[in-house]
Amino acid sequence: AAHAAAFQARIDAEERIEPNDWMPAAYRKTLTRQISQHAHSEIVGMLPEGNWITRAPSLRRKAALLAKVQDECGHGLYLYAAAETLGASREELVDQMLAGKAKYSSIFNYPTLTWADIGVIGWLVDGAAIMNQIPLCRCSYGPYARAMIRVCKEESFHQRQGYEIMLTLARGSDEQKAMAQDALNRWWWPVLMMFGPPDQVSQHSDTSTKWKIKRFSNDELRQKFVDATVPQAQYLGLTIPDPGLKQNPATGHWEYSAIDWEEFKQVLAGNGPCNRDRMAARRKAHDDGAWVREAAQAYAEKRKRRQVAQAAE
Amino acid sequence: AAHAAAFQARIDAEERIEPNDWMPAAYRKTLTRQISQHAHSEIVGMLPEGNWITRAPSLRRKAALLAKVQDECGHGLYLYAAAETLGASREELVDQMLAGKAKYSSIFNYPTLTWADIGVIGWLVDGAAIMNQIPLCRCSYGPYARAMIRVCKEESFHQRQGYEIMLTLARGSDEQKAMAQDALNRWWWPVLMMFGPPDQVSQHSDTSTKWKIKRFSNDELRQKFVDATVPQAQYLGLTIPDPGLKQNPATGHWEYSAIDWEEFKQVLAGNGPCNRDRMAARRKAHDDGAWVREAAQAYAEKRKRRQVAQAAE
Amino acid sequence: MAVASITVSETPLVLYTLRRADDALILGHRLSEWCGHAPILEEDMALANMALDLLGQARELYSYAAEVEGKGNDEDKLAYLRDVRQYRNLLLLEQPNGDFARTMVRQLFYSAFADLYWRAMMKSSDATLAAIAAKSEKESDYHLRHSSEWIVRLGDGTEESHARAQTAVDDLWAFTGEMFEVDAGERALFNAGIAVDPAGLRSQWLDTVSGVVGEATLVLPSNDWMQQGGRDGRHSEHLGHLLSELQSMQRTFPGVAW
Amino acid sequence: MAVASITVSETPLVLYTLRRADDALILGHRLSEWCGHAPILEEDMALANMALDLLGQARELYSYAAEVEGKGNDEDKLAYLRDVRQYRNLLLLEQPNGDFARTMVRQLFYSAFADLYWRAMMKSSDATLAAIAAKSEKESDYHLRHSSEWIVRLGDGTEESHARAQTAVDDLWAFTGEMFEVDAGERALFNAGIAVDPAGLRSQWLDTVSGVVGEATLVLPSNDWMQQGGRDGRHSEHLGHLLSELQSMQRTFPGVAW
Repeated sequence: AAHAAAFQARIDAEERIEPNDWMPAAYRKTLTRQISQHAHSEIVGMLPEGNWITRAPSLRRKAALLAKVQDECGHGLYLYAAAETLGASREELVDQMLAGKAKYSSIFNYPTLTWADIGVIGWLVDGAAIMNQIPLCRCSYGPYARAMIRVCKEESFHQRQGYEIMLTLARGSDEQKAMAQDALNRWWWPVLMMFGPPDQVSQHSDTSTKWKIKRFSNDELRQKFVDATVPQAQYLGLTIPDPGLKQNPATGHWEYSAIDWEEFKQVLAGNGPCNRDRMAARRKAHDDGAWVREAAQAYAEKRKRRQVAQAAE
Repeated sequence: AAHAAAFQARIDAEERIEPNDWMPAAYRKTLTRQISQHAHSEIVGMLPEGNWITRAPSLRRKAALLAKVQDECGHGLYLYAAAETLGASREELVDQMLAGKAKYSSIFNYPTLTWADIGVIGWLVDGAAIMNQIPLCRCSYGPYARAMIRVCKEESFHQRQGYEIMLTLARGSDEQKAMAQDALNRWWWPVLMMFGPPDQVSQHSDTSTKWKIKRFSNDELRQKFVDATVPQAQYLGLTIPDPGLKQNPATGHWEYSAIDWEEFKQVLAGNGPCNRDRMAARRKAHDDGAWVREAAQAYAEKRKRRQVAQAAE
Repeated sequence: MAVASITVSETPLVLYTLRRADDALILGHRLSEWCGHAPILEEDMALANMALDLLGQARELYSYAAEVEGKGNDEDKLAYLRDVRQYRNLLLLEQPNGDFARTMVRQLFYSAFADLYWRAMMKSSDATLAAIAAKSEKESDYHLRHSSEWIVRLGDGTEESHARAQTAVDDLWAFTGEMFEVDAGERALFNAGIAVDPAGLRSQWLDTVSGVVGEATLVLPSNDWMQQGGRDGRHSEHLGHLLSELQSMQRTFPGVAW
Repeated sequence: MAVASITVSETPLVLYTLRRADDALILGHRLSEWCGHAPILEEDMALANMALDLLGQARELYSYAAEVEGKGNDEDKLAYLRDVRQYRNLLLLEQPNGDFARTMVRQLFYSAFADLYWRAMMKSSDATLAAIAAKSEKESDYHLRHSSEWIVRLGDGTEESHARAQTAVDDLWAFTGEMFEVDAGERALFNAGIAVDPAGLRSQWLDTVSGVVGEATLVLPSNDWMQQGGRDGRHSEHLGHLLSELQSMQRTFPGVAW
């Protein structure tokens, strides 16, 4: 109890908690879940964009997309490393995900159907991720906060790249414009859902707020995102697919229509357009790679034995 | 010896030998080898053309190509059935091929690089095959002769289709014409090699001729093919890639330059452009299909046991 | 700047016909991918047969769609010059072949529907569709028998084949609901006697499929969530790759005859 | 009728540069196919790294080829608007990824060559090629080390990994001879000090490769027959499929900026 009070006092004083510091079991558990879900999201998130690497329409875009997806893999690696500081192994966390017991961001259960989806993912999905993640750079847990600083820096580069793809399409041929608008139409609502359920029904938020893991509510972040995005869409000459969208003259906020939370629940429950494909792809990579991992381990052990034998001579 | 003399007398009298008739062991062996090689060729021959089914440039061509490749599979099936009348099982023959112990026609070790290759294969490869096979319709072994009648009928349909593809290309855009000429350039010499080594060095021919399995020499058939093909190429406006090609005013035959038999030997020895790919594709189909064949057999056995059990009730 | 994809004036009848044409082409294309790679030669023949039937249906349906549209399109333009968002096939049919069990389960689910559907469509007031239906029904009947026989063999075969068949059933089940969905445009065609309401075929379809699956000692999933989108061009990621192959020649060499 | 593929005025230097550009693009493309599907996340990173290096090389080489040609082509036209017969890459590099062992053996065979080649090319009298060489050599050195380490791990790992690595060595060996072949046009460039004769690199290449393969407890095949054709556009059937995917967007939407 004294531990707990001292811990909360450090949190309240905006001190960073480090791996070897005492922390409540629930704090450790919450963070392990959140960081590993975040890591899984980065890794599963490689798939929808990876789907266009082989078909990117110019060499410059191809290189940029490949580098971006590689960055996501890197984010996954830092985040697993951050989760490991809490005592969970990467292997165990990955196994949970492959067994369907751990979640990843539902947004990656939507398909990338055209090249414009790559633009929209950079612009909106990364944009929403940054909105969610900037406050995490001040998260009370040190390794997570530091990982997020690095992640956010790269994400904003990706976000600008995505917006630039959209700009090129929006200033391109009629077909390119239509492709951009179509992608926006398909992604808009799923992106708004990325901020999570509305505040009245959101779980975990109370303790996460107390522990300074979470600093803004879902609805606050969502509103911030909409307010930032509407002028960008206007600049592109694209129409946000929400006929009810309007600016409140008093607050300046852009008010949006009701979100279809039933769709969110379904996708979360495994019933999204690509849930099965995403899990199948990750499982296949894991299963097909088993013999490689085994070989690397066998070789490392042989080598160690040989070194021991040599040292004994 | 009396058997042998009677047998040869029947051959000489142009009688057909049937499966239950007495025949010399060497006759049986020669025919089994020839018919099964022919069957293997039909099956491996599905691959180069199959490579373009998913990319055929019109729905009509797609359907025709798929039907053609299906016909080849059918030819393989009749031919294996004909070989089975000689006492060899299809499974055993296929295993020999997959083990690399039985040959198939070397022409299928060349790749199909463009759509024009589909035209050339129909026009020239099927054309050469027909030239080889028409005399086999009068082969002394009944089941083989009857299979060849059916095969030849379908092959000449394929040959006309192939020629019609070439005609369309030859009358098409500059790019199409160039594509047709390029395909002819790449296939011409390998097609001439389909008739086998020159007569001076050809094996098997003596007994095969005596037994009326083979009725014309390799060089005779090759000449016949060249004489038939040159005017067709001229009509298409394509140039046969042999600067030495010229008509002998005395005989009327088209005389062609020396063939590079070293290439033929290499391809036959496994060193052709696609030997590895062809074998890998057939082995993969075989291995991937093992569980299906096992399931079908297991089901058939279960069903039989159940019927026996029911009958016993 | 060259024109990329054609535009299609999707009146209800054009759209209706196009959706069925896309179904036939995409499934036919998938089946044709097996050619030369099937588990036994007899299946190389059978899969090619089914693919040819479906390609034939696609050609007649595209030609009719082009005729009804009357804007100078033809079967090849409709097949080769529409992009992924313009394709209208059922999601079920674009799913990759996977192993032989998956291909056969896909075939069972679709043929059990197509057979009922085309039988009903033989009474269409549209003479062309009725004629296409008569031919297609016969073909679907064979496809249904062939795939049913295989599902029974695989389900009631070995442990491995049973597991593979059950996985295929589980994975593809969510795509079956889309066959019975309709939109307002289609509803108008029912009223005109041109088309039939697939909702009325559902219980019979379920009887057929349950019978086969049961005989195969397999079970249908209890999850009732059904995925949709294909009829409006919201596809899986698989279709784009299929089309980049299917259309590569026409896209690379635009406007020439083959 | 729209123009399909561009034509390239293949002077010796243009052709020479284009061949190396195609090598880099095609191998980079193959490596990029692994993205999201590698055996461990660290390899997702490493394979993407190598792919990015190669794409970077390809872009510089294409740009230089376009500049030397001086006919208004650019890196994207050269990459996206030439057909399979116009591509000039080594056959080795278009071979499908296969399993991880095959990908790494392909990488070893090529990088062991590329590292020597680019080092020699740093002395090219052509300043642009020399500059590209300096950067490419550093990259190839890393690719060689990375693939060598894996070949040793796989060869000297488990029974399964050993067998897979040996199969890959056996299957890809016949494609290695092409790296050392030259034609008359290239020979003229050696004499001008622009290019280097790869034949002179062969024994050193063999030393490197034999060393790695030996340490990996693998053996090099004794079959000396070597396959050729890539430099003249006579490819395997694999390249056409790769290009139909690589080029699908540029072919579908000709002439627009992305």
